[in-house]
Order: sequence, then structure tokens, then C-alpha cells
Amino acid sequence: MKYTSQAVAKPYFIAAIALFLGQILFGLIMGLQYVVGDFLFPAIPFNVARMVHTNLLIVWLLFGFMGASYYLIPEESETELFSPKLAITTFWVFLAAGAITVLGYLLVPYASLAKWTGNDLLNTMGREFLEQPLPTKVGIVLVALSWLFNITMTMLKGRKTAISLILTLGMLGLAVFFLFSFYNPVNLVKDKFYWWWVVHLWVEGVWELILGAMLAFVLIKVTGVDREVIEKWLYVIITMTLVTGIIGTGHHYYWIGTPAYWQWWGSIFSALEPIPFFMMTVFAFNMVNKRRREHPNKAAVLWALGTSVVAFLGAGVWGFLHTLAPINYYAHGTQLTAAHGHLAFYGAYALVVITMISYAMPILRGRAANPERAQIMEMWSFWLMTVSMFFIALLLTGAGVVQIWLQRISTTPMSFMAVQDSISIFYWAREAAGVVFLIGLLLYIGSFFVKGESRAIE
Amino acid sequence: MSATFTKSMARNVFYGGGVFFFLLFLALTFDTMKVLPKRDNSQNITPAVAHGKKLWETNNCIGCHTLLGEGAYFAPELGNVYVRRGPDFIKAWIKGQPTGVPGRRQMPQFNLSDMDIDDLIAFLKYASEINTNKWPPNIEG
Amino acid sequence: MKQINSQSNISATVIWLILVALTLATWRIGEAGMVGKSAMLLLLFIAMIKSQMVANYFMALRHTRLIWRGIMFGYFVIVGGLIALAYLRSLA
Amino acid sequence: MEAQSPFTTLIEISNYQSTTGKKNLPGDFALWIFIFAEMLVFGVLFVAYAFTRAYHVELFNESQLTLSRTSGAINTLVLITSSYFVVNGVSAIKQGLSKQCGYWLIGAFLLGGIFIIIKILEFHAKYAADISMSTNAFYMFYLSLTFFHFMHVLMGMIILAFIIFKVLNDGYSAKDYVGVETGASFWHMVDFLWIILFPLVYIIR
Repeated sequence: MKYTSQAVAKPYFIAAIALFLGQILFGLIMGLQYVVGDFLFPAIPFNVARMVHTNLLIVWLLFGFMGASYYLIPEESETELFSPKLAITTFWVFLAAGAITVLGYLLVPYASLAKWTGNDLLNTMGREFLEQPLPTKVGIVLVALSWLFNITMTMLKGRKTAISLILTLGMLGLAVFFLFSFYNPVNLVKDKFYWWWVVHLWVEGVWELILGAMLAFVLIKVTGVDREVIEKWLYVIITMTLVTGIIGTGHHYYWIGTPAYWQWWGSIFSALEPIPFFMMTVFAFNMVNKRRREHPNKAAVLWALGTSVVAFLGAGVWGFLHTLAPINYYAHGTQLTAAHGHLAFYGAYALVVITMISYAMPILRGRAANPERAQIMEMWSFWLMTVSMFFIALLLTGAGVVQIWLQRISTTPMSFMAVQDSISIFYWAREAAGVVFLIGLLLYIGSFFVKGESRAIE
Repeated sequence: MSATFTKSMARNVFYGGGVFFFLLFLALTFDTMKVLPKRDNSQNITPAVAHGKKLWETNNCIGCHTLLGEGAYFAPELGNVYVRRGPDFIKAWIKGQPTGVPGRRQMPQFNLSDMDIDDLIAFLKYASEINTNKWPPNIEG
Repeated sequence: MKQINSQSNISATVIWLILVALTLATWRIGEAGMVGKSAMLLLLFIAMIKSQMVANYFMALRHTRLIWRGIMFGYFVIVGGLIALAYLRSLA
Repeated sequence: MEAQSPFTTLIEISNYQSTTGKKNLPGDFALWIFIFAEMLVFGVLFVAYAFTRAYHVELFNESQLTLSRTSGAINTLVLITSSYFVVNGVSAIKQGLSKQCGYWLIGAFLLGGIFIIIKILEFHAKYAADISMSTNAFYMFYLSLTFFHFMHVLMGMIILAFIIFKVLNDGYSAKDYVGVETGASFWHMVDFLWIILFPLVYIIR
């Protein structure tokens, strides 16, 4: 650790992993509810479990992004963090807000939660992924602003690199587009239209800047390849991301009441969205092949390469599968979407945060890399989680294809629930894969507690 | 002359390209907002519909169902449920939950008043009349 | 050095004049209302030739590596070919 | 270890040092990646236009007649000429003639302005006739393609303006003219695409 203030990243990383575990546990509950419908009913109905599952995902990724930037920005800027105190305060505020919100979801009926938290003042709740009560939403904005402020001030007093610039830009975009979560018109079409300005422009827009910056940072560190080379390709890749991804938002505007021309705009641009992901894969492998040093943290290299591959497959290939309007006409709102969502989020965002944690955490604990045995455990967890997530995606794809066939293409279409019964075998297998994923995650957590010889920081 | 590929140009292309496509997106958004009134059935938004939408949201219906294909994929599509089932069925269904059939997926009892349910149905009727470019492919959603 | 440059200016001028002439030809054909397979193919061919001239002479790709000229020529073949195919289908 | 991937190949090709007198792409490679991406998008749109037309021949033929072929042709001449000016500008700066280069580029810029004005008049006529992207499939493509291209012309003009400003302040020289070539390449791409767009959308039927 070059700057003492980088240490503030540590609680962020720990919280991220803890919440990740929570997310997976709720995922398993939901997976079981898919086949044993009354499991935990009425204590935890499916909609509550799902809200916890998706909200925890967002929150732990945000924790990861924040921790990563508090670690990365001082090192890039070659100066101490502007205010470590603010960073720590923000951490506790965010953690408390997150915890209270989740407890609210679990303990209070959602309608009462809405009433007590001022949803009558400004209707924002009850939309997918944006279920948070008004105070939590305001809290997220404040946390994001504090984060942005701290990072920007740090950057301003030190060196300004492309990586830190892109990361900050990504965070700025994250904060700005989140503001659309406060806009909820009665007009359902407009509601949905701008809802995507948060959801799509986050995950297929500004978050990719954060992802690219984090990956580039780790690649510079573990490969020793010239910064100039890595940064200019980073620019090229994120350019392609924005070129394809912004208009690519149109692939959500096919069937929600928006004009038909979006079918063309959305199809063409989103069909090109795999290009930046493919470039990222080739880029990561090239840089590792051209490495100038053997970094002792082999596990971090594996996570980094894994990020680039699984992001390409999950976001690029699985996204492409159903992005063209004529195909999406049948695939829209089926398990195929769920398959894509799982693999893409895992590959692009879960993995990049773990990459960063895997690289930075040993250094934060005073060593260049973890002991050999811990790294082997990490690698096992990588393969267990990645392979099981692949199975989840494949099984949901299978479920989705059968669902599309029986419910939408067949000349004697079956009802939704009848179809669900006939594809339960896929859901059972998915739940099994989910258990393997949990084992992988537990192994990852376990790797932090393995003791042994480790190399000191050079 | 050797080929040039500089970081500063890559940066310029990034800013230029990003701004360019965002402006294009704004232009398309502008056009969309202009065309929407012809498609979005907003002329039929009544206070009942508005209240129905709020009930839809504050009971987190999207956590299980899809609406125009968006939401969770756990329970049936409701964008066209008004057409598929009709108001009476919907009302009886909401009142009858949960079914309590062992092993079946359960919908909670939301304790809505008759008037609330009518508003919710008004909202679903409004949603079913949005021009969705003929989606879903058939009545099953 | 000077010599070469004035040379290339002259050739650019020639190319420019050819492009102007071909544009006027395209416009004339359009005004004359010519339709059908041969008119379509002729117009498409003119357009593609013009675009190649811009690529080779104006963008100065003529002396670059095969791959860059290849991309431009590939554009000519693939985009031009698919457009022609679509039109021929509609005529059939 | 040195595995060859398409990416390395691409970098190596872009760095290719001539032994046979073959030159590299004029201008900065970073912009060329963008140029190829844009050409790809337009290529897909052109082909999509042609195949959609195959299903609605009558509609396309009928709607196409409402376009002004003459203003399209004039705009083609305008763009071709401005591209020609840019070529002259580049060869001027290669000889270190900053002033001349600046003048040629100003000429190109002004022609770009004429294109914009003619195009706005065209758009206005369609707007006044209550024609939009939602009118029918032909107008969807016509307006999408021309508006998308229109924005590229504007972007090209902004790039030209930057270069003009810099070249008139002696920011480029006979040794350092990559920036001019880069901007020129973008402008030629705008021309290249219009040359295909014009006959496709306005004339061929």
C-alpha cells in the first residue's frame, strides 16, 4: 500500500463480499420458490426475496466500486485521499441505510413501508430495481455525491491519469442518471422510457467506464505493460461502448409503447454492443501475454482474464441472442432475459469487483500477494462460481427457449403457469447450480482466512 | 512516416463520440416524446388509473409479474391480462389470494378495498390499450 | 517533393471532375425516370465506383497496406452486393 | 508466449513500417477505428433499407418521388467539392503552407455549411408536410439515414473548425500534420457515405 489513506477501501470490500453472500442466499430462496411455490410463504414472498436479491446486488457492486476507487485513485493521483474521514463516514451511512432498507423490505409490508417513508410525497417506489424508499434513494444520491466529491478533490490535487479520469466520469454518469429514478409519471410509457435511463445507461453505459478503468488499473499493475498502451486502448474500448450502448438503449423500446423505429435503431446499435466486449477480451489477453513482470498474485490475473471473457459471453453473446427486434418479439420478458442478466452481471460487474478485491486486499493486509494455498483456493472458487453461473445461464436459456415455444410460437399456446410447470426440471437443475455457486463463494470467503508464507511487498 | 496512434487522439475520439451519440439519443428522445401521445393511450389516464398505478407500485406487483414484458418472470404477464381474463375474473382472483395449494406459487393477500381493486383494474385496462407494436405475440402473454 | 505534390493535386483535380460528372449522370438518370434492372445496376455501380475513388484518392488509401484497401473494397463488394441482391429480388 | 491474436495483428499492421513504399493510414489510427465503426453502422443501415424495400416496393417507389433529387444532387456536388478542397488543404500543409491549407479548409467548411442549409430546407419541407419517422417505412429510413448523416456533417465541421483555428495559428507544419490528415479522413468518410446514400435513397428504384 503506497498511501495510508488507501486503507479506507478495506471496509468497503468486506461489506461488498458480505452483501454478495446475502444476495446469493436470497437467490437460492427464490430459486427454490420457482419449484416449491409456497416455500417460506407468507414470511418471505417471492417479490420480497427478489427485491432483496437485486437490491443487494446493486448495493454490493456500489460498495465494490467505491472501495475500488478509494484504493485506486490515491495511487493513480500519487497523493493521499482528500478526506479519509469522509470516506469512512460515507461507508457507515451507506451500510446503515442499506441494512435498514433491507430490514424494511423483510419486516414491513411493502405498502406500509411506502406509506411511512413518504412515497405519497413523491412516488418513486415499486419499479423494478428502483424499489428503494424515498429516503434511501436520497441517501444513495448523497453517498454518490460524497464519493464523487472525495475522488474528484483527490484527483485535482494530484496526477490526472486517463484511468482516474474515466473512473470519475463513470461515477459522475452514475450519479446523474440515477436522478431519473425520481421521475415517475403516471404515463406508463414515459415511466418505462426514463426508467431505462437509469437501468440501461447504468449497466450498458457509464458502469462500463468504471469497469474498464478498474480492469485497466489491475492490468497495468499485474502485467507491467506501458501505461500509454493500456490507456489508449481503454479509450478506444469505452468509445465503442458509448457508440453502441447509448443508442443501444433502443433495444428496450420495442414493445413498451414507444415508436416502431426503435426496432431498427435498437437492433442495429445493440447488435454491435458485443464489439467493445470482444475488444476488451482480446485486450486483456494481449496485455497479459505481453507482460513485463511475473506478478506474484496469480489469482488476480485469473479474475481479470475471467472478467473479460465472461463479460463478453454474458453481456455480448447472450445479449446478442435476443437483441434483434424480430427475435426479441418472442424472447421479450422470458427466462432468456434472466439467463442474460445473470451471466452478464456476474461476468462484467461481480467479477471486476472481485478482481479488484483480489488484487488490492492482500496489499491492504500488508503483502504483495496471498499465500500460495489461499490463491489456489481463490482459483477454485473462480472456477466453481464461473462454471456454475454458466450452467445457470444455460439452464435458464433452455427454460426460456421451451417457454417461448410452448407459450408464444406453438399454434396451441399454453398458459404461463402451465408452461412453468412443464419446465420445472430446468429450475431444479438451476437451483443445484446455484448451490455450487454458493460453495464457490464460501470458498472465496474462506481464502481470506488461509495462513501461510506470503511475499512481502516489493 | 510511421503510423500514429496517440492517447490524446483516442481521448478526443472518446469525448467526441460520446457526446455525439448522446446528442443523437436526445434527438431521438425528442421525437419519441412528440409521437407518444398517438400511441401511449394517455388520453385515457383518469384519476382511477393514476391511483391504480400507485397501488400497482406500492404493492410491488412487478416483483413477480411482468408488465409489457418487464419485471420478474415468476408470474404471468399483466400488460394484457385485462383482455385475457376480464375485470370480473381479476377482481375475484385478487380477493381469493393466496390459494394455499401446497407446493404452488403463492400470491399474497394485499387486503385491497373494492374501490382499490377497481382502480387497479382501470390501470390494467389502460395498460392493455397502449400501442405496443402488437406485442405480446398471443393472448397468453 | 514539390513535384510529387503538384502531381497529386492534378490527379485529385481529375478525380474531382470525374466525380462531378458521375454525380450529374446519376442525377440525369434519376430525372429521366429510368427504372429496371440495368438502370438500377448502373446507378449502384456508379455509386460504388465513386465511393472507391474517394477512398483511394481523397482518403489516400491507394498506397496503403492491402488490408485497408481490402476493407474499402470489401465494403464495395459486400454492401454493394447485398443491395443489388435485395433489388434484384424485388424485381423478380 | 507471443500468441498472435487479431488484436496484435491489427496493432502491428497499424505500426507497419514501410519497406515496399506502402504507407500507413493517413492520420491517427484511433480515429480510423471510429471511422470503420461508423462505416459498419451505415453499411448495415443501407442493406437494411434495401431489404425492407424489397417487401414494400410500391410504398418505397411512391414515397421516394416526394424527395427532391435536385437538392440531393447539389448536396452531392457540394460534398465532393469540399472533399476536394480538403485534399488540397492536406497537400498544402505537407509543403508547410499553413495559410493555403487554412483557406482550403475554410472553403471546405463553408461548403459543409451549404450542405447543412440545403438539408435543413429539405427537413423543413418534410416537417411541414407532417412527415416523420413514424409515417412509413420509407420515411423512417430516409429520415434516419439522412439525419444520422447530417449529424456527421456537423461533427465534421466542428473538427474542421478546430483544425482551421490551429493551422492558422501555425499549429501544424510540414513535419507535423497528422492532425490535419486525421480530420481530413473523417471529412472524406462523410463524403464517402453520402455518395452511396444519395443514389440509394433518392434515385434508385
